[in-house]
Amino acid sequence: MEPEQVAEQQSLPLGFVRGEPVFEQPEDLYIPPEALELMLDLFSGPMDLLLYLIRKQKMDILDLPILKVTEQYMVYVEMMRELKLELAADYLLMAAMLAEIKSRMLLPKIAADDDEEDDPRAELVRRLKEYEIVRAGAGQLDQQPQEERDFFVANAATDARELAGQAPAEVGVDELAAALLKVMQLVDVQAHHQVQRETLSTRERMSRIMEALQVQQRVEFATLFSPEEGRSGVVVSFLAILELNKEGLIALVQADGFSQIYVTRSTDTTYNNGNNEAEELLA
Amino acid sequence: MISDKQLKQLVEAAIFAGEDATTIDQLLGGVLANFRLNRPRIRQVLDELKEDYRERGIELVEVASGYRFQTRPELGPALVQMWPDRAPRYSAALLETLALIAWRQPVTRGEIEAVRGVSVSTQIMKTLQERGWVKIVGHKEVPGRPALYATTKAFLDYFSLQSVADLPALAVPRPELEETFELLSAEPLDTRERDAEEESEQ
Amino acid sequence: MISDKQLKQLVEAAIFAGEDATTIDQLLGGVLANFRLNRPRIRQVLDELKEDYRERGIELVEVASGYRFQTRPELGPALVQMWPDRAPRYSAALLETLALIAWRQPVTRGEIEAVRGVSVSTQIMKTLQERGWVKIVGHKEVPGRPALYATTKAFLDYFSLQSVADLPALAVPRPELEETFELLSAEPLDTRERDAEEESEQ
Repeated sequence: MEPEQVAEQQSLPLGFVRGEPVFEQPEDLYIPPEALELMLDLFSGPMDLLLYLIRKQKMDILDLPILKVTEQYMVYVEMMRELKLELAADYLLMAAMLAEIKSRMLLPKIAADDDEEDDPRAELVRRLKEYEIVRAGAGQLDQQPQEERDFFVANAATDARELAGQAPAEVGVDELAAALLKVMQLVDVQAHHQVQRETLSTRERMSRIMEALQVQQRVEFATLFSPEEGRSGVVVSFLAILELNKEGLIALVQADGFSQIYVTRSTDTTYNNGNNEAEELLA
Repeated sequence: MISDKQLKQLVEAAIFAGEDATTIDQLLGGVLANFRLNRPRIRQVLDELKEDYRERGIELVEVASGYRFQTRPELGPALVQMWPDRAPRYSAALLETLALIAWRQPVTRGEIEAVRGVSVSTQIMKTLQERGWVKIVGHKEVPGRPALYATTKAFLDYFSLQSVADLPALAVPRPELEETFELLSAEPLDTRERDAEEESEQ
Repeated sequence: MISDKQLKQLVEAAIFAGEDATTIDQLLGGVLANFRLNRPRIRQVLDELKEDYRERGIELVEVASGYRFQTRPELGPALVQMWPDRAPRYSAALLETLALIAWRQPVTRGEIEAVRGVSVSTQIMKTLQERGWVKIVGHKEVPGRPALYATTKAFLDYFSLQSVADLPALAVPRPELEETFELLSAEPLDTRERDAEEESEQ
C-alpha cells in the first residue's frame, strides 16, 4: 500500500548466518538450518512469509504472482518439514491453499466472462490485504511511546487513603495456597503439592539474611544462627547461607585461616562512590 | 469558597495520588465535591498545570481515560536504566494480535487466527488480558459461544493513544463494524468482566 | 556532561517513577550511572526540588527508605473524597505474584515474570508493598541492580502462618490438575507455557 511499507519489507533479512544477514535466497536454494530457524522467528506466521515473498518479487498483492510465490513458499515449507520444525502445521495449511489455487489457475477457463469473481486468487488476495493492515498496525503500535519503555507514570504517595479508612481487600490463606499451587505447577512439575517444607523455610531464611545485610554491610557468620531454634533451625540457616552464596547474593569473607568468618553483601564496584559504606553504617 | 491556589493544589494532588488517570468528572465528584465549580474552570486549571510543568522532568498529559502525570519522553532511555527489568518487550505475534483486536473488535479468537493465518497462543491472550489491554465483552452466539475480545482504555493509555483511530493503518473505516456494535449494544456487558478489570487495576 | 536543568529533570522523573522511595545510591547507580556525579551534588538538586515544590499540591520529603513525593498533609481531608468506600478484592495475578515471592524469595521482578510468563504490573508490586506483605531486602548485583523481593512478618501474621513453609500443606491438590501434571512431566520445560494455558482455560 504505502511505499515505505514496501521498503521496510524489502530490507528484512531472511535470517542470519554466523552473524551475517541473509537478504537473498542463495542460488541453489540452500538455506542453512540455523538461518531457517531464525527466519521462523522473524516471520510471525505463513501470512507474513507470503507477504515477504510477494514483496521480494516487487509485485503488488493485487497481481499476486501465484506460480512463483507458491514455488518459493514450497521450498521453505519443504525445508521446515525436513528439519521437523515446529509451527509447520500452520505453514502446511497455507501450502495446501496455494497448491489448490495454483492448480485452479492452470485449468483452462470454462466461462471467461466475470474474471473478478472467478479469479481463484481473489480470496487469498483479500486475506493478504487484510493481514497487511494488521501488520502495519502492529508496527505502528511498536513505534508508539510505551509505558515503562519510553515513559513512566508519575505518582505521589498519599496519606489520604488511610484517612479515607479505605479497608484494604481481604483475602484468605486458602486463596493464597491455591495461588501457590498454580504457580508451582508452572515451574516445577515434580514438586507440585509436595514442595519440601525445608526449601520454603530456606528461601524465607535467605530473605531474613539479606534483610540483616541491608542494615549492616557485614555480619558475623555465627550471629546468623540461633541455638534456641534447635538443630533444624541451624540447618536451615546453613542451607540459606550456602544458597545465597551460590546465587551470588552474598560473599563469605575471612581475614585469615582461623579468624571469624563474615557474611557480606556481594557488592558491585562500578558505582560505589567512596563513602557509601560509612553512611550506610550510620543509617 | 476556594482560592485559585488551593484549587490548583487540590487538582494537582488528586491527579498525582490517583492510581490511574483522573477524569474531570472524578475531580468534580471527588476532591472538589464541596465547591461549586464547573468544567471550564477545571480545564483552565489543567491548562495552567500543563504550563507549570512545561520545563520539568514530568508532564501533565491527557490520555484515553483522563489526565495523568508522566515522565518526559526524552528522559526514557536514562530512566529505563534505573529499572531494566521493568522495560517490556513484546513479540510481533503479540502486537499483531493486539492490533487485530483493536481494529476488528469485538472479535473472536477464531477470527484472529483466520486473519493471521496462524494459531494464537493462549499465553498471548492471557498476557493481553492480564495487562488489562483486552477484555471479553461477550460471547458470539454461534456453536461453542466463543468469547468476543475488545481493547480497553488501559490499552490506549499504555500506548499513549487517545483512540484506536490514532493508528493510521487501523483507521481505515469498516462499514460492517457499525452493525456489530449495534448488535453488541443490545446485549448487556458481562458485569463480571468489568469487576475483574477493576480488581486487576488495584 | 549534563546540564543542571537536565540533571534536575532526571532526578525528579526518577523519584516520581519509582515504586517506592528512592535513595541517592539508586539515583547514582541507575538514572545517573553514565555521569560522574557525587553525592553532595545530588543533595543540592534534591534541595532545589524541595524548594520548587514548596507551594505545590505535593512535596518532596525524605523518609526512612529514601526520597519520595507525597501529597501535602493539609490536603488529606479533601483528597479522601477521591476514594469512595468499596470492598476491593485481589486479582489472581496479584495472589500468584505474592505466592511466587513467598516461594522463590528473595526474587527479582524479572525472575517472577520469567516464571509466570507474563509481565508483572508495577501496580501489583506497589500494592503488595503498601500492604506490607512484601519488601525489598536487597539488590541483585547484576546490571541494573534489580530489587530482591521477600515476604515480611506482616505477611505471615495476616495469613496466620508460622512460616512460609506452612503454605504447601494448605494447598489442596485439585484432581483435575493431576492429569495436567502427568502430561507435563512427559515434556521438557519450554513447553510449560502452552500447558499452563490449557489448565487456565479449564
